[in-house]
Amino acid sequence: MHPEKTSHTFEPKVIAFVCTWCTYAGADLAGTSRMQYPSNVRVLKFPCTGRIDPVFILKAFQQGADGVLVSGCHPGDCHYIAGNFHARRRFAVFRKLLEFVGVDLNRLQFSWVSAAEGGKWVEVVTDLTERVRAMGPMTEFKELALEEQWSGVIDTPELKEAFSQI
Amino acid sequence: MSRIGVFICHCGENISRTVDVERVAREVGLLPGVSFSTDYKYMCSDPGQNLLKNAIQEQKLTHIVVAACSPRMHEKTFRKAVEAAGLNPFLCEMANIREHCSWVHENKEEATVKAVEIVGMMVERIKKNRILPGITVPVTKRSLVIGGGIAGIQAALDIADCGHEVILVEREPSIGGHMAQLSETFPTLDCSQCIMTPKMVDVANHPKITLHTFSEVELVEGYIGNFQVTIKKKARSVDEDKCTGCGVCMTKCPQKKIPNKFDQNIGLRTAIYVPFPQAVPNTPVIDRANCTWFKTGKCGVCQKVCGPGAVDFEQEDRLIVEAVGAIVVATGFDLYTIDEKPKGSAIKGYGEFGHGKIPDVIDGMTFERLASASGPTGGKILRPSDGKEPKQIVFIQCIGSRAREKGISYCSKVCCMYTAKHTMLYHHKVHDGQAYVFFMDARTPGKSYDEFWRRSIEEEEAVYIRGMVSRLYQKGDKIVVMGSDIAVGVQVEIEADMVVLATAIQPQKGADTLAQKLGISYDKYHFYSEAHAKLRPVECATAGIYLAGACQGPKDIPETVSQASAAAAKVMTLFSKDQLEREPIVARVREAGCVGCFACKKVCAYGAIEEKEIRDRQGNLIKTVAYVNPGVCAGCGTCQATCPSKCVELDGYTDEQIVAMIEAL
Amino acid sequence: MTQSIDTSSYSAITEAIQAEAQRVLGDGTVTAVIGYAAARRKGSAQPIVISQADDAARLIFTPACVNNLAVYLTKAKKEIPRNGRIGIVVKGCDLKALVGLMGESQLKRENLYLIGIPCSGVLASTIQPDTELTADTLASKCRECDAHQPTGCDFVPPQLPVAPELEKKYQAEISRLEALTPAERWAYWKEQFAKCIKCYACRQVCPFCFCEQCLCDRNKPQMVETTPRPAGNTAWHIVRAMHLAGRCAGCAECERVCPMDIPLNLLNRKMAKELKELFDYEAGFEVNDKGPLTMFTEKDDQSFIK
Amino acid sequence: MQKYISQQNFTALLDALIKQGTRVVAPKLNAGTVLYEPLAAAGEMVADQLPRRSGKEAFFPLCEEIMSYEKTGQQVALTDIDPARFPETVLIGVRPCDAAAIPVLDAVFSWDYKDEFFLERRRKTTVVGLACTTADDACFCTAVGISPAETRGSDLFLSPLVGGGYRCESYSDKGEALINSHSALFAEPSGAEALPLAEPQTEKFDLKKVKAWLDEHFEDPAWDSIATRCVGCGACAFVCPACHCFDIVDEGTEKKGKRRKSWDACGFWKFTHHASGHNPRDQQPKRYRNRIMHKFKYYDDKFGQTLCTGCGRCIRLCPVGIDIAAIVEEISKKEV
Repeated sequence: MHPEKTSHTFEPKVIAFVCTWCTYAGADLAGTSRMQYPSNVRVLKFPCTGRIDPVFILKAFQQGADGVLVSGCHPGDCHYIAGNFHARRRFAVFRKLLEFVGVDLNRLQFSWVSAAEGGKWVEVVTDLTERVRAMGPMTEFKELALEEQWSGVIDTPELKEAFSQI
Repeated sequence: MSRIGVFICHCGENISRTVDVERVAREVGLLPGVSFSTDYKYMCSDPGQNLLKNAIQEQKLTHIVVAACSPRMHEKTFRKAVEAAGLNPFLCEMANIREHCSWVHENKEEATVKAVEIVGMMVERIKKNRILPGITVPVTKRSLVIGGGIAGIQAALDIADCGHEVILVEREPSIGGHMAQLSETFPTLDCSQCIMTPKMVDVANHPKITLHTFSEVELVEGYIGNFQVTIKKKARSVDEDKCTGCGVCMTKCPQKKIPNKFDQNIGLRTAIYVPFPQAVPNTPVIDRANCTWFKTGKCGVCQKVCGPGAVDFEQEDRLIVEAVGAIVVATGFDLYTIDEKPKGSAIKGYGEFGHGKIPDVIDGMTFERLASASGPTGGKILRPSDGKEPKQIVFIQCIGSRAREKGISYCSKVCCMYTAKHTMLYHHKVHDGQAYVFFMDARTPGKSYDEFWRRSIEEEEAVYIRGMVSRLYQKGDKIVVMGSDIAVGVQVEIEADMVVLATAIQPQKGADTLAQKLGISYDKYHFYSEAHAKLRPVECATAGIYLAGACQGPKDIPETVSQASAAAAKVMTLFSKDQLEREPIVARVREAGCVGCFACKKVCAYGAIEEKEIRDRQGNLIKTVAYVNPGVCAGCGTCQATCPSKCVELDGYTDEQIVAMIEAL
Repeated sequence: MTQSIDTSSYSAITEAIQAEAQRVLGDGTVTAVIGYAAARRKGSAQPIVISQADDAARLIFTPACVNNLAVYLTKAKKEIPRNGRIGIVVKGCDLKALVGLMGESQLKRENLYLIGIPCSGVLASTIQPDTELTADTLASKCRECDAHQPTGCDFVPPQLPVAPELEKKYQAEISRLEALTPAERWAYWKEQFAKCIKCYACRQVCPFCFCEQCLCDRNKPQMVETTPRPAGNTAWHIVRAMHLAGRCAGCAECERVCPMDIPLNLLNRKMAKELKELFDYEAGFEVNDKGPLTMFTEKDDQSFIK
Repeated sequence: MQKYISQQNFTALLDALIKQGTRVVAPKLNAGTVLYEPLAAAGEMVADQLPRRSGKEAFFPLCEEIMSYEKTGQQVALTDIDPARFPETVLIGVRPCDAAAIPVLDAVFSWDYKDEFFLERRRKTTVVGLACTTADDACFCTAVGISPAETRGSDLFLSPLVGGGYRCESYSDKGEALINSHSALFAEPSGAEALPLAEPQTEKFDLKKVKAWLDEHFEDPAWDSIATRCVGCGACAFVCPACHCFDIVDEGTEKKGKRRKSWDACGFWKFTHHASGHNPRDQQPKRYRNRIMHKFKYYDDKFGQTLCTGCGRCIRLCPVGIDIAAIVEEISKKEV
């Protein structure tokens, strides 16, 4: 018997950028082992975390992601020698930038998940999904996306009405 | 306009149990660009693949998405099928709705919605997929081996025996390396030279091997299959072609008291010399720093006595260029110098053990020369100070090795075994002598190794004391060694006649400089880094360059020989085809936009990025841009994420493809 | 009472620059000198490229000489002739950009003749150039300048810069923002970015925005929306700050030229601060083979990674 | 019609307009910068500073949506923006240099294609000009034939008076209608003296002579010396009251998105970049030449007007100190 599925009012969108050699394989292992985790995550496969451009994270938030996960090989395990080391520096800096412009870093998770860590994949994905669910929708970028620049101001009643019509 | 075909696999019931595959097929069929969608029980089966192939033909499909298991499982299967139906294999992608969906979710509605989205993402992605033609790189079937020790010799012989030309470069006047210096070898006590010299002669006589001794690699250009190597042949002052190796010059040379490096400086040689009698080639070299002719302009005895007229004082360094397809690096090791702090090194010396100050404190390699039948003492163990036979001898292990506070944290791996061997050799030669060994642990993994070590204690009467030496000083003609025996918990003091230090193994001096020439990476000790510690232990990250022996890390002879043969096998694999074929997932530079900041080059771990000059028709330089060598690129894409203007793109993972997926969400 | 900044040495510096420019143009050391010249409005200055020794007399240095002229040596400015060695008048802050450009294969030291300025500071804004230099009108970057006296130049006038100790506005503002909640910071930047009109003045004056084609000008794929709306503006400024991380040496030209007064250099300085804390890296002091984001160490911080 | 309105009643007028649902756009402090923006209350108006951007955006916004699209299956749904829904607006406190640019824009947005986005806003907006009492040395309206009391482009014009309040003069039906709609707040003109007008320092240009030179000197070494230092940003065009180039882009995904119109600038490298990769204006001086040519020749050729009202914004805000007044003055001194 499966436990009763809890129903939620808010189902967050979680996007995971993962490397193909470790984390993608780890997620495959979670599947092969029939582990269960929330269905909110959508996985994008990259050859290496070194390929993951910070702009993708930004783009994901802009496209409505409520949480973003970036995951790759443990240090020293990179299939491409050092891609994850470069990624580690890049994201150490990028997350500080996002934090400074006001993104709550609880929505952005980084992890090392190896091909053997199906369980860790489940844990990371579940934690992030539940944390983001508790935080509620990521409204910041979505609001921006809805705003039109119109004579410099965006919140006049007329415009609000115009938006609702559009 | 793309005509995308989507195929949803049931995987028996593995997918269809939790994903409503028919609904997925129906819903993705409505996506813009999708002109055909269907579901099938087993897509990977022959009927499934035929369904795919027929649909491509009948529906004139241009792009294929197979929603099934993980691409790690069947991507190759479906790409092959697509190729068989006449499409470029890279116009097929898999959507993983099994491992990432049906197997990890129980709720059918949720799993189905997720499956639709996963397929939707791949549909958007594949619209941006491009035809990727396969990449071929021509291969020059000649190989360079750097280093003429046992590793280089073994690799060279294996490759040459397979029929490929080998250029073997050795820095010293003779090949042989450290193995030629050894007396006998563990665990069988074979005479090192007896097993080594035949191989050296094989090298010299092999029709496929070109030997350059007293030579160094000056410059390496090119890439896998296509290297150009510039080799500097240092001036030997003796014409190799004319010299017959008769040795008259050496007997007549008036400079006879030059310490011989081969004998760890305890034996002497002449200014015109071969390092040891069995040297290959048997052509002497003039040590210009010590030669009277070169110092004063007078003498010239060797030239006068040389019948063939081979002595040539005017000879100069020469550069030769060789084209090779693969490089085996086998530069070996050096011993940790304990009496001085190496320049520019963070590694601290071991002043407290008196090496360099107390003449009868020697290192293990010196002991090898003393024990060697062809050594300076003719195989007798005699003290360097007074030539007396030591009756009490102390061996101290882990000098340098495993000493984090001194800067080396690794284990040198061979010292436990060679010290055990030394105690045996000592006991064989000095029957009334007593050997003591201070050690931390005895590390003896290896076939017949532990038995060998035990024999040194049980049959050859070596006394092993577990503990480190705290102080060591000269007292009269004795050396007082003070240490602790932690097994018993007492202080030990031994008045020894001789002390032998098992000094750590380090990479050859200049290993870093050579690595920079080759474009390979090295660790903080300057040991060369293999591409993968477990799965690619003999390959460098830089394609076409392979590692053999102790240049990669401390190794004993059997391991070194194994790795050398493995490296040779890798070279032969590369040489087995005329063209190297590569998956076309490589980076490409959009030269029009490249501004030449070379951030890509800085992050490329493979040295795949080169600088390329763009010139106009008159030959004026317009700009210098990055160029990705497709033969070398491994396809990680770190360059693209680093390029600020995204002018380098990784085929198969372009920004367009990835953004299309993000936007599909 | 606002503290005035002593700029009495600037006229002597002007004379020294003129003499040196005349010399190096006259003897053929350089083919051109990039410097500042007076313009029509009272007290104003503008960049100028001169190639005749006689024109050296046009060069000046005043508190209105705000521009970082390094931008003219980048590949983005194809209009400046590139034959032979070029002389350039540089303040210490501008020099840092040149150092960075050398590290990024954009410039070679031997092709430059650096005329350094012992600079006590310049105006925050030249909307009204004829303004006395005081602690109030001084550019914020000058308040926390660590390069009043440029080093490694080919010529520097002998005058010594004065550098009064002033409150560090950028540091204070960064600390203030850091102390806010993410939502408050978002609100702050949202208001600021909403003002952006995508005139790209910040990009065009930046010595490090030398890309032939900016990522944000590309449309396949469109990484950043180009219209001046809150969404595209925010994305643009995040991307800009990220691309300059580890490269920007804080000349603050982006902020000075912003017609909408967006405190852009705050973002760059925040990044510089993080790079200093994370990797002990400071841009602009020496020509580095690799910047902090094109290298790594195995021991880099990963406390943020699960 | 000439009237007087006290400062107090002026505030009351704005509040009344806002209350009745009219969009009142006036100089207002926005995150530290004065811009023409819709007011939420009369007190927000900042009358004594020239706004950083011009008043043109009341009719020609920085960016606006003109259409949206959505694909479902094989269907594509297109939705147009209906200009009829643009709100009634009073643009108030407009400087003469900004107001004078409005008729200039009228010409270009209605000569061939009738741009309903511009024209509908124009129809629904009453422009209330405000005489200028201060000028800096970047101001040069008088040099291009406009005065600090220029009423061209204004439906109603305010002149600040010594001792407070404004003299109001209407120049159109819209201006009159505004007075009539709140007539109780206006009084008959008093004898109070107007505050002295600003006095820009630049001498009047001989625009005919300038054009004559431009007619003959498309190729001229002067362009290099003028604009080699131009860095190619759009600041000058974006703060200009008369520049009116725009770009149209589709933003969004393949499935769903919007078509938007936003300001463009001839200083940008991309402005004339062809799809082929060729760029006829391949160097910055050529792009800057276009700016001068358009303002003082092409626009004159087509519409008989000068595309510059001398507000001086581009001079103040140019990152590299390019001074259009100095350039035109220099050209006017050249031999034709």
